[in-house]
Order: sequence, then structure tokens, then C-alpha cells
Amino acid sequence: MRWQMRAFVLAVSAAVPIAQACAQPNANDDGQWTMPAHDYASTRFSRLDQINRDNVGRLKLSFTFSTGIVKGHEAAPLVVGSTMYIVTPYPNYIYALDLSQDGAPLKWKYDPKVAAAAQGVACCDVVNRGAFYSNGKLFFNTLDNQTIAVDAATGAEVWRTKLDDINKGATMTMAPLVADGKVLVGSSGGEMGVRGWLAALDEGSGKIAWRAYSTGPDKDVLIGPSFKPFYATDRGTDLGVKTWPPEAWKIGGGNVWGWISYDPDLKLVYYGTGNPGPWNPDQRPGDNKWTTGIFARDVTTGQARWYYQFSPHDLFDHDGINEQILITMKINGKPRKVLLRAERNGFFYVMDRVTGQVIAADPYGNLNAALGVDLKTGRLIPNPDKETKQGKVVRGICPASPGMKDWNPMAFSPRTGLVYIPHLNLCMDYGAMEANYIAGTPYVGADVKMYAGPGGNRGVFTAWDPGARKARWEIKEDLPLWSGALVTAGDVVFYGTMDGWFKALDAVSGKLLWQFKAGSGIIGQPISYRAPDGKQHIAVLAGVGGWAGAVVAGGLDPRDPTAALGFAAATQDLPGKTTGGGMLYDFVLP
Amino acid sequence: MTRARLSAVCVGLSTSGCAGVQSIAPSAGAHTSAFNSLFVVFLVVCGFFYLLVIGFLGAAILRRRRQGEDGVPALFRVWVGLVSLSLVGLALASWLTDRAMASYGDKGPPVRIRLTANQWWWDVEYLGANPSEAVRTANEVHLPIGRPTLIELQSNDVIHSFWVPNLAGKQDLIPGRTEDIALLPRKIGVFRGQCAEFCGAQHAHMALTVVVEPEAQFRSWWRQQQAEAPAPRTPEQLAGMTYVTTRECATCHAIAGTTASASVAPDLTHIASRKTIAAGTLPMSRGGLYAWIADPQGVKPGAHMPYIGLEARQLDAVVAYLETLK
Amino acid sequence: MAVALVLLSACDREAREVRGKPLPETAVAAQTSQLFPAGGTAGPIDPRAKMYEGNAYHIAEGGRLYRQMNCVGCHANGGGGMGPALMDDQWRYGGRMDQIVASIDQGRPNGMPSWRGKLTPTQMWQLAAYVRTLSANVAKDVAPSRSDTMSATYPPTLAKPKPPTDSDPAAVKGPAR
Amino acid sequence: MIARDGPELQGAELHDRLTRTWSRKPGLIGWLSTVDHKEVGRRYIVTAFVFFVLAGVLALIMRTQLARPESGLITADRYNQIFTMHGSTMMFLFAVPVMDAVAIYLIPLMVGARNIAFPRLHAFSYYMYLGGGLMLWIAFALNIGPDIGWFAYTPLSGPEYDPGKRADMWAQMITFTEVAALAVSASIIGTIFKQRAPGMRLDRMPLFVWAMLVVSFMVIFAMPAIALASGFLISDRLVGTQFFNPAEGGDPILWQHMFWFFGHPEVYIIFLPATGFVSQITETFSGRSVFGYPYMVLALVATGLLAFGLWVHHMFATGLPRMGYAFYTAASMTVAIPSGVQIFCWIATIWSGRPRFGVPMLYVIGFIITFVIGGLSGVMVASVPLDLQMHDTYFVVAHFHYVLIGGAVFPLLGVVTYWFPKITGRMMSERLGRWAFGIVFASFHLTFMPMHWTGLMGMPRRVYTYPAGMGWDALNFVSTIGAFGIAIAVILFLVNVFTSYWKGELAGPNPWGGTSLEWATTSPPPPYNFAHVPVVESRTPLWDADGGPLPVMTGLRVDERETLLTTLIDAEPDVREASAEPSIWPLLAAIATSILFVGSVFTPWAVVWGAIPVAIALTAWFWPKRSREPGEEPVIA
Repeated sequence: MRWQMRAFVLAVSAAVPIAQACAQPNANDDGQWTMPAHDYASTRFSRLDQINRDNVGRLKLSFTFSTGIVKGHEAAPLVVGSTMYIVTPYPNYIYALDLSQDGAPLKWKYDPKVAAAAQGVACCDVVNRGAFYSNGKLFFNTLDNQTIAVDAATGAEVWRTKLDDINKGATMTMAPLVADGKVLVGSSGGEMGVRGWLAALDEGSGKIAWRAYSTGPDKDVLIGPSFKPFYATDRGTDLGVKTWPPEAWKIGGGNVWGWISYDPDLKLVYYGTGNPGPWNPDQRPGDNKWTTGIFARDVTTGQARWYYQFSPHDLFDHDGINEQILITMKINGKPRKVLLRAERNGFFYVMDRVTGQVIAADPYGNLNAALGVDLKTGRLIPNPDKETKQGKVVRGICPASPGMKDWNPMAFSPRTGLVYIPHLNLCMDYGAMEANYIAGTPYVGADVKMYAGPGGNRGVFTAWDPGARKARWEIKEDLPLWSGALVTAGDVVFYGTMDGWFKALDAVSGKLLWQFKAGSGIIGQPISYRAPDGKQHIAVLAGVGGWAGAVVAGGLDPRDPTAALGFAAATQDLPGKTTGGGMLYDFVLP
Repeated sequence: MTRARLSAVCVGLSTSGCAGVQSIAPSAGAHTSAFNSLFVVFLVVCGFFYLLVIGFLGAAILRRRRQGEDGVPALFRVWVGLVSLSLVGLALASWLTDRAMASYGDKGPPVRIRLTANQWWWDVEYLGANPSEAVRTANEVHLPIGRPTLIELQSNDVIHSFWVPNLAGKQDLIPGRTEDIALLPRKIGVFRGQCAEFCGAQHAHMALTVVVEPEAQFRSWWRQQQAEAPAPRTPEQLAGMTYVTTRECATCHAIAGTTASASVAPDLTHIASRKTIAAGTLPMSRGGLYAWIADPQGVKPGAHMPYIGLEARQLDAVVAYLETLK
Repeated sequence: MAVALVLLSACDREAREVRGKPLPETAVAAQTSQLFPAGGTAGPIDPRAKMYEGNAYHIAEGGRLYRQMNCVGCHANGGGGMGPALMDDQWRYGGRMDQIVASIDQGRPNGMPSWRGKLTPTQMWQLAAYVRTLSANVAKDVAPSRSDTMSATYPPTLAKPKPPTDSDPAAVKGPAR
Repeated sequence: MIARDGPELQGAELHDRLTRTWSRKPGLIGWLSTVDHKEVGRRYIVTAFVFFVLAGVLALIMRTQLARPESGLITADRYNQIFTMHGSTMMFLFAVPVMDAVAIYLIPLMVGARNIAFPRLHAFSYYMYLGGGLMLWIAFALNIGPDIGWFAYTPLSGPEYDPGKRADMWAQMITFTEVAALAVSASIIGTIFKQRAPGMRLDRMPLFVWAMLVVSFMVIFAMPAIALASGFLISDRLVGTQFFNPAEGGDPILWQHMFWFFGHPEVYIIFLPATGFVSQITETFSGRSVFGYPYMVLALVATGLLAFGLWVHHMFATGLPRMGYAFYTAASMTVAIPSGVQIFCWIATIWSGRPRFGVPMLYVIGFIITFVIGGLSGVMVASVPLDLQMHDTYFVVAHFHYVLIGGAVFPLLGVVTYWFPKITGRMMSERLGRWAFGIVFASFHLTFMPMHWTGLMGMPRRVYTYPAGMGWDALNFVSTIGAFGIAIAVILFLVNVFTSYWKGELAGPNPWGGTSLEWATTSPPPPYNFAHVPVVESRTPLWDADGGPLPVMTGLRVDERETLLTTLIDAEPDVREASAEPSIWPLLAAIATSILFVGSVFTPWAVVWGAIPVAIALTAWFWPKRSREPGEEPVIA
């Protein structure tokens, strides 16, 4: 106990500013939006500045488009040339809208014919987080574990590759990332005991180039001689087996259902791994590598370069799949290539993306599940009072299972040097119980009830200064924040709320400048693009759902607080505030 | 038939008959030795007092018709003093023995076991230096002689009690708590433990086999238990494996090396290496397996193993496969 | 007298039929549609329904299986999640005992797995009986009040029954007894 | 017209007037309305023995099942119900009530009172006791018998692991018997404290009266713990409270603490009255007052106090701190000191008396021989290291049967023989009585002595069967034979009771030559107990009177029910107090309460709606009938 406290002090007392300025992200902005994160560095920063702090208040609806689906719409629309592409939740239709015509009429629609049964193994609504455009093709994943490439011009299928089996509980919900001629895709299914993986498919043929599992022996994880983790605990052979009870790694989770970033200079991809399975930690003693951590991999060979574990022996379903923003920061006077990560476990990490060293890790919200991060060993220091135990309900754990921030991505503006984090303020009661593995059924082993954290608000929108290592301002949102953020060169930040408000804030002060009420709650990712008419547009998909909105999208009964893995308790009022229904909203200055 | 079946259980445990495999008297552990010494002390003291009382009573009866309290008040004071002193002595002896017993866990590097009780079987997990060395089995515990074993005790449902009389006294397993007990075996042999707290319908059939063996033998047992299940060799065994890993069996049982990974029933990876079936209800044998799988509710009514109604061919195949799981 | 009567009605409620009653080869014949061209109903309810639904032991066994077979992972404690809620009055494929058994046995196209060959028929009936306690549609005197886990929903011993609304008219309305 | 007893009102006329005043109405309603402690006591005793026989039959079934290994006579489910019913019935429906029952009959007689204090309350108590017993046994007959052990450990008895209403029936039976026992205890304490004959100072009370005084206080302190615990259990099972749910912050060990905080004193609640029996019999049959009276009283009080400090020795295997265990070991052993004192005093009484060996005295001797073994094995199980092996084995079964049968049932059988002439007016057959004693004594040891070995050889309790060849077979078979021997002895005893009831030799007021006040009135006593209130000047009033009349006090009214209250310590006449008339309302209140209790097994609303009839019945019960004339003083003669 004493050493833990000392380490905590060590971690916090180091909270002095580490950077003065931040360098520009590495993207040339031509007004298109070809990938959900806007660029390989995942900034979600648009350099368009027609819409700015002064005129955003006059933003008007330009056109709308209904997807006809009532599930959660988490995807970012893409804009390539004069076409906008929308990928919907199951049944994973692709809609291409012609932006060159008035009202953006439908150009084509692609139906991948997804197996309906896949809905039964999708843990948290049947969402899809977006497609990726590269070299005339659109790449996306289907719920039934296929990666599909379609011709962006015609909507004709080019190839499809089946990557996993729904009978094992696997699904795919993440947005692919194409880099170096490879389509990188990963699995979902951390609640079903699916052994997670990241696969690289050949961009042209769809053939699997390599696949790196998140658990198991080194050869499965693609750990070889080039693997040089920064911290000693990540060194050793076959840790993906040794840090698990026998056989458990085969059903151990670590799914790659979140975001991938890419550094073309280092030729490294960065991505996080999800929670270990089952949730009940008593069934999997050990650090459970390589779950709930971040990998840097050589994009060509898939060989791991380094790894860091955010939550060793994760207790709370704190997946490590959140996005990482790649920037260069001046630290102690020297520019360093870093990655920024608002982690689910409640800490905002600044890491050296060359070596995997944690430079800073600071709580960015209400947190009591951990006492700090020991910067010497890199290890999270759990709070013994909040440790879960099978057969016991542990109360008041903050953050809750969706973490301080879930998958919904933040944005970084090089102009303000701030990171804009849409996140949660939820705490939970957690009752671990024995989970029984039956392939294709949930492998969770926990009853959870979530509720608003201190302050009573369930969502927070924080502007975080990574240099100063503290929040510049924050906006309290009543409902959980489940949408992505967008920031533009006009110094305007956009995000949506679950009751359907689409908001624009002053990126510097956080002042609310404009808002629009959509037909359904917003959990999608806003984008900004230059239309063929030369004007800057803002677009976002509305359509409530996802884990947070499952109460509405799944028609659940909120009288059971443990419904939707406990999220229902925190969103019991949601059915009274919004209804489902996917709709694209596009805005422009008049 | 039942008689034959059950004497077979006992033969499964010991070649020289069963008497004493679950008994306090043939001591096989440090705790039972201490128990025996203390018991003798109590027996002697209590026996002495009993003889005193009976003697006095007999004298009183025989003395009939004689009157007077001559000497009785003095005798009374002696009696009370004697009783009190002996009780102090016994309490002290008991306390010292208890202290001694508490220290047995410190005698050498311990084997660590996590024992989880369920209605009505024992889930056994050997904890290795790192989690991947753990060994999971059920209803059978192997212990190296002369080395302490630390057992973590948990319960998944109701209160049970861990009791291997030849080795040590009881410790309850209480839901929501983790208790522990240390054993220090000092005699090689096969012993039987049994749940000692009433735990529902099949409380009577919740036994635990305890094998005390030399360190080397224990090591090789551990290694063998760590291995995955052997692959089937005959078509019949293969059919059995297919059934076990894809049908009803796989929703509850696990077999390492196959896709069956469920954990609400005993691990079957090395079931054929164990001495009994269904927590000491049947001997491990072809016949035992047939009896148990064909009609578990006839053998152990109320147990959670359901009646499945296998066809004869399926039953043959399943038994053939399970028999290979050494 | 009244006391004795109450107690008398309880005989089969308490029996512990450990083997269950095996299904005949035909399994359950329950129909799940509510449309019957030229009229009709889903037919009489399978007589085994009452036996399982009116028996506390079977319901308790169903409750154990509901957790052990991971039903709880999708349907939570009745509120739903990956699967639909089971504590309300909406039943896509019918809320009758035999219809629930049919859903467990056959699976349903939008993600409900088929448990045929994974669970025994007796276990399916027990599960169905427990599922009906989630909407308080079994007799109060056989329902459990809580389990030894996190408290979630109002105890079925007290909750108001939610009879299935969109099942066919022949469906059981209200408590079985 | 006010009439009082006194020199001018004597003999037959006094008898007539008192009989008119104190008799109940004839007919069924009158029978159900009675508040006469002798009638209620008789019913109580008979009912308790009926439950004794029923539970004994269950014991025979269990012993038959266990006679050989892997017997298929009864199923596990049925066996578990049977052993639970055996334990629960013996403890809650026989052992405690029968002691209360004997006390109800005899305490007012022994202290020279006209009736028990709070007569309607004790009638109510009987009906509640009967209601609880009927509920449990009807439930058992309907396969709703509890199958959780008489100790009903949570979570096995909780809502998840014991479906249906089986545990509820058990828990509610507790509530019934708690109400009954608390009501009787209030009556007994009231009688002993305020209705003693003038001059019967505390230090002149018969030892049985002392024992019941201590026991009644123990009941009042111990029973609320179990009533609360069973209330918790029912609300966990019915409305989903979390008292015993470890996940939600409840604790199954809480149940054990509450249960044994009651459960251990419970053993002494059964045993202490039996020591009173032994003292009474020993005194009479030794022809001298008990040796060391003050020590005996101190031993009773000390046992009563110590009994509340021992409960953890039932929980040595639960993993509480070791130092705490050491304390409870010491406390448990300490209780052997007062027991040792009592044993010594009884033997010393025989030693220094002029003993006669009638059947009651044989039971006393059997008691000493048997109980001391149970007491000494109790010293063994008080030791933590020994208990951890013996706990929940047949050794413990042997131990507590030695204590409870040897320590309570033997004295009870003796005391039934001893007081039978007082209650019925006829003597029991000495010959049959000796046979019954011999058989029960031998069979008892045949049954339970081998269990010490079965336990040490590793046989756990509460198993419905056991494997062959464990070395337990022969011992179990012997135990079963013994059990049937006990059954034969009990049948002989009952035959003796029945034949003697009709054909027994007529007994005078004092057939044994006893010295306590119950022998001062006729056998059976008249409805008013004593024509005049006796006055006591020593511990041995009848021996002092040496066959002559006792000094008496007169002046109580004979035209209405009046009783004399005396001061608490010195028993000096204090006030005259009206004694309640017979009433049907205690019965109706008991029925209303029973409906509430049974109903609340099924719905919590029964507590709300069931309270209305209870309130009505209680209101009618306590409705003031008439006031006494003011300004009257007791007349002391």
C-alpha cells in the first residue's frame, strides 16, 4: 500500500508542463474526408476555415438523407470528390450521394447481404464505425466478419474476405485503415470470448497478408526480434500465454475494434487492444497480455515494435481501443514524436511513439478506480478499495465500464494546441460472477449498474491541453457523450448529444455558438468538407444507438438496471428523450 | 448392484479396503498427529472425572440409609477446585495445540491450491508460479509428502466445509469469502475427504480424493495434468470427441486442447486419471462412466448433470473417448 | 381450513422431479405466428407447460441455467441487451411456455442461437419457466424473490404480471394459476 | 355480595363457591375458552408428547435408512426433509414447549397460587404453539417440509437455493413458537415474581421454580435473536431484501451468529428445567433438601449467563480470528463448572440422604450416568483443535443426544412418572416403569455410544447415505437396533401412561412424600388449586408441617377470581388482584395471528390486512368487563 501511494505521488508531482507548442499534423487538406479520422494522424482537424467562430451561428441545413435504419449510427460519412459515402449499421448498406447535384441524390446503394444472425453476437448494438477510401475503392467491414472492397464510382463489389466466424461470437464493427497497400481490420467480440486480432489484407486482392492476434504465443502475436517494448514487464517470451491461466488465452479477448493510426515516416501502425475476456477478472489471473494495451507494428510485416499495457489484468472492461493522435510535441525543449490518447481507464496519456515510453498520464475526469500511473514502471496503480471480486458487488467505481471515454473519437487542433475530448462521467456498481464459456454466447460474468458520476452529469466535453497536462475548459452534458468530435481551422468544435443536439463551440473558450436539434440522438462522427460548390460543409449522422443508446435502439426494458451490460441504468431516461432513426444532416453557410 | 458399485468406489481408493481412508484415527498429517495427542489428554482427564462421578454416585447409592453430611462440604470445595483447575489445563493444552497447528503452513515452500466448492463437487486449481502453470482438475487433490499445502477455499453457491479427516480438521467454504487452510501430510496414501456442512440434496455425495505421494511422483502428476487432452485415435473415439465438444457436454465441461471450455462443471481434460466420478459417487471405470452418463439422476438425484438420453452408439463413443482422457 | 386449502394447492408446486419429463421426438409443436388464414388459433398449450411453470424447483433450476448458459449475457436480468427484453409484454415469437421453449430449441433468425442438442428438453422447459418469472407471469408462490447476485429488478414475488400482449389469444394470460 | 374465604367460610361450602368461581363453562366453547393453567398445561404436555412421538418416528425412518450403506429406502430429498423435521420438531415443538408445559402446570401449584399470571396470555400461547406445529406438519405432509436443517443456514435456506415455500414454513414455525415461548415466559416470570405464597422468599423457592425463572429470562433474551433472524430470512425470500446476500453486502455468517446466539442458550433452556426436575425428584426421594441450595441457585444463574457467551463454538470452522476462538473455548469450558457443581450436589444429596429408588429416581441415576458423558464430550468439542475434527460428525450427534436425551428427556420421563399422580390422581405402574427405564437406558447407549466412533471414523452428519466399506457399516447397524429399542421403551412408557390413567392405583395428595406445595392440595388439584393461600416458612413446608395442615392466609374473594400478589423478594402479601375470566378471545386472537403468519409466507400484504383481525381480537380480549369495588383491603388472617 505504501509503495503504491508513493508511486502515485511520483506520478502526479511530475505534472508540470511538458511542452510549449505543438507541431502541425501531417496532412494536406484538400477539402475531402477520405477516412473517418480525417488523416493518418487521427486529428479530425479540418483546415477549412470558411465556417468560423463569427459566422457559425448562421449555419443552415443543406440537405438530409434517411438511412432507413433504426440502429445506432456511429460512422463518419466520407467525402471523396463530389460523392459522399455513408456506411450504415447492420445490414451495412453503403449509400453514395451525389454532392454535385442539388439535394445530393442517391447515386448508388450497395447491400452486402449480411447474415441476420450476426445481430445476436454484437455486444453493443449492431453498429459500424465507418468506411475507408483509398485508390478508387471503398473498404468497410460487415457485422458478419467480412471486409469488402467496392468500387467507389459504381458501387460494384471488388473483393470480399471472410475473416472470422459469428459462431465463435466474432463480429466486425470498426473502420478499416488502409496504409502501405494494406487494409487493416480487426475483430469485435470481447464480450463473447473472441480471441482478438488485427489483420492486414492486400488492398488489391483482399488476401490476408498477415494477422496478429492479441493473445497467445509470440508467433501468433507477431512478436519477433524487432519487438522492443519500453517497459520490462512487457519483455519475455510468450507472455500472451504465460500471463493467462492455461487455455484462457484462446478465449481471452483483446479485440481490435477501435481506431488505428499510422505514421508513414516510421512505417508504424498504432492500435489498441480490447478488454480481456471474461469481464470477471477472477477467472483470468495474470496480466492478460496483450489485451487492453497499445501495439506499434510494422505495417509491412506486421511485426510488433513495441507494446504498452494501459490496464494490466483489466478489472472493469476498460478496453484499450481508443484512438491515438500522432503529433510532434516539444518536450523539455526538444521536439518529440508523440501520440496522445484519452484512455478508457481515465488517464490522458502522452507517449513517445518511437519507443513506447509514457511521458505523462493524467486523469482527465472523475476517477477512483486507479490511484495513478507509475511512470517508472509504466504500470497502472489500481485502487485496492475498488478491486472487484467474484460474488461481491463493488460500489462506486469511477469510471464505469465504458471508461472515462469510449470509442467516440476526440479531435486535435494544431491552432489551439488543444485536444477536444467528448467523454463520459459515469460510475458503476460491479458484481463479478462466474462466466461460463460457450462459443458464440456472451462471456462476461458481471452484473453492472452505471450511473452519473460526481456532479450528476453523465457526459463531459473537455478541452485538454496536453502540454500543460490539464483541462482548459469543460462542458457538462446531461446525457452520456457518445459522438465524435470535429475541430476546424475556423476554430469551431462540433459534437452531438444523445438527445439530438448538434453543437458548435468556440474552440478557444468553449462558448456555445450554435446548435441544431436532429431527429434522433447523435452518436456519429461529424466531418467537414468542401463541396463541389466550393463551400465548406459540416455533416453528421444522427441515429441513436450504440452501447449507450441500446435502451432505445434495442427496445430494452430500463426497469432492469443491468440491461445492456449495465448501461441501461445510466440511460433510463433516454427512451423519453429520443427515438431511433438514421439520418444524415448536412450543414452549410447560407 | 448398489453395494457392489460402492465397494468398488472404495477399492478405487485403496487396495486394502476402505476403512480408515476417511478417518481421524490413522493419522496422515501433522494436524491429525497433534489432534491425536490432544485427544488423548482430553480423554484421560475426562475419563478420570467420569470415573470420579460414577464412583461417587455408586458409593452414594450403596451407602443408602446412612445419614449425615460428614465431610461433604470439604469434598465439595476440593471438587470445584479440581474441576476448575483441570479445565484451565485443558483450555491451555487446547490453545497451545491450536497455536502449533497454525504454524504448520510455514514449514517449507507450500503447494498452493484454490479449491472452489459447488453443489456438489470440488473445483480444484493448482496455482503455479505464473498463472499459465496452473492445473485445473476436480474432486481429486494430489499432495507431496512433507511439504505444506496452502488451500484457498471459496464457494460458488452455498456453505460447504472442507474436511479430510486423516490430514486435518475442517474449514468452511463460505460464499463471498476466501478462507484458507494449511495441510502438512506426513504419510503416503490415498485418503478421502467429504463436505462436512450440509449443502443440499446431494450433500452425502460430495467427496474429495486426496492422494499423498512422494515429491517426484507429485511433480510428474502435475506435468501430466498440465498437458492437453490426447487426440482421439479410433473413429469411435473421434465420434465421442465430436459429441462431447459440440453437444450438451460442452455447455458445462471443459477439455483442454479442444473447443470445450465451459467451467460450470468439472474439468474433463484428465478425467480418466482420476479415481472416482461425480465427486466420489462412482469408481472411475468403464462401467462407472456408463452408469453416470446414462442416468446421472439415478445415481445422484438432484445433481446438476442432466439426463441426456444418449443413444447406445453415442454412449459407447462418448465413454470410449472419455476413457482416453488420462 | 383456508390455510389447509392454500397448502393443499401447493403439493406439486414443491415436488422436485430431478429427471424432468423428456420431450417426445416431435419436440414442441408451438406455432409462433399470430396470423391464421381462414381463422384459427395457435392451438392448446402443451400440457407440460403448467407442470414446469407451476413448480418452484424447475423455476429455480431454470434460473441457474439462465446464468450458467449465458442467457443473462444477452437478455440481462430481463431488461435485454444483445437480445430483447424478457420482462416486458412484447414477444416476437410468442410468450407462451411452449413458444418460449420452441424459441430456445430452434433459435430465431435475428441472433437467438438454437440450443437443440446443447440443452436437454427438460432444461429448456425449466429455462422457459424461469423466463416467464421475469415478466412475473408465473404464480407468486413459486417465483424466487432474488438471487445471490447483484440486485437488479423488482422481485418476481411482488411484481405485477405483464401478460404477453401480442401473442395469440390462446396464450396464457396472467399467472398460470 | 362480596364473599371471602376465612374462618366463617370453610370446607365443603368454600369448595363449592370456589369451584363455581374458578370453573370454566361446560361445552366446547367453554373447553376452548379455558384459562386454567392445569388444563392448558395438560394440553401443552400432551401436544408436546405427540410431537415427540412424531419426531421419534422420523428418527426411526432415518435410522432405518442408515442401517446399511447406500440404502434406497427414501430419497435424498425426503431424507433431508425428515432430518430437518426431526431436529426442528424436537427442538422447537417438543423440548422447549414441554418444559414450559410442565412449568405451566406446576409452577402455580409450587408457589401456592390460584392460577398462573396472565391466564389468557398463556392460553393464547398454547394455541400459537399448536398452530405453528400444525402448520409445519401439514406442510411436511404436503411435501413442503423444510429441507434445510434445523439450523437453516443461509444461503442454502435463501431464495436462490431453496425454491418454493419449504424454508418459509420453517421460518414461520419459528415465529409461532417464539410468540408462544415469549408469552409463556412472561406468565411464568409474573407468577414466580408476584404470586408466590406468603413467606416463600426467593431463597425458599423450590429449585425447579428457580430453574424456570432463569429459563424464562433466557427465553426473553435469546428468542428475539432467532425471531429477528427468521424475519430477515422470510423477507429475503419474499420481498427480496439482501440481509444474507453476500454479493450485495449481506452476510451468510450473520445468520449463524444470530441463530447460535439463540441456539446455544436454547440448549440450556431445555437443560435447566431438567435440572429442576432432577432436584425435585432427588429431594423427595432422598428425603432431604438438596445439598448446597445456594450453590445450586448460583449454578443455575451462572449457566444462564454463560450460555449467552458461547455461541461461537458452533462456528469454529467458519474462519473467524483464532484469538476469538480461544476466548470461546475458555467460555465454553467454564460452563462445565456450574454443571459440575450441580452434579456434585445431587450426588451429595443422595449420599447424605435416605434414598429410595422409585422409577423417578432411576431416571435421575440414568440422567447422571448419561449426562456426564455428554458433558465431558462437550468439553472436548469446546476445544478448537478437537472440534475442527468432530464438528458436524456423528461424534457431535452422539454428544448432543447424550446431553439432550440424557440431560433432558430422562429427567422428563422421570418427572412425568413423578407428577403423574398429581395431574391424574393415579399412580403409574412401577413395574412397567422399571421395564421402560431399563430398556430406554440400555437402548439409548446402544444407539448413541457407537456414534462417537462413527464420528471419529469420519462419518459426517446429515448424509442420507454413505458408501460401504468405510468401517461405518456395523456401527450404524448397531445404532439402528438401539433406536428401535428406544422406540419400544417409549411405547411401553406410553402404555403405562394410558393404562395408569384409567386403571392406576389411586394416589393421595402426596404419594411420594414430597415437600413442595403442589403436594399440599388434592390430586388432581381443584380448579382453584388451594382453598386457602398457604403460608411458607422454610424450603420444606410439607416436611415442616409433618402431615399436619399448613399455615394459611385467608381473605381472598371467593365470588370472583382473585389472587394474592406478594412482594418480589420476601413474598410479603402485597395486593389482591383480579385474575382473568375464561375467554374465547385468546383462541380467536391466535387464529387471527396464525392467519397473518401463514399468509405472510405468501404475500407481504398479509401483514397489513391480517393485522386488522388481530387488532379486533386483541381489543375484545382486553375489553374491560367490570371494575373492582374501590376501597377494599386484603384481609390477612
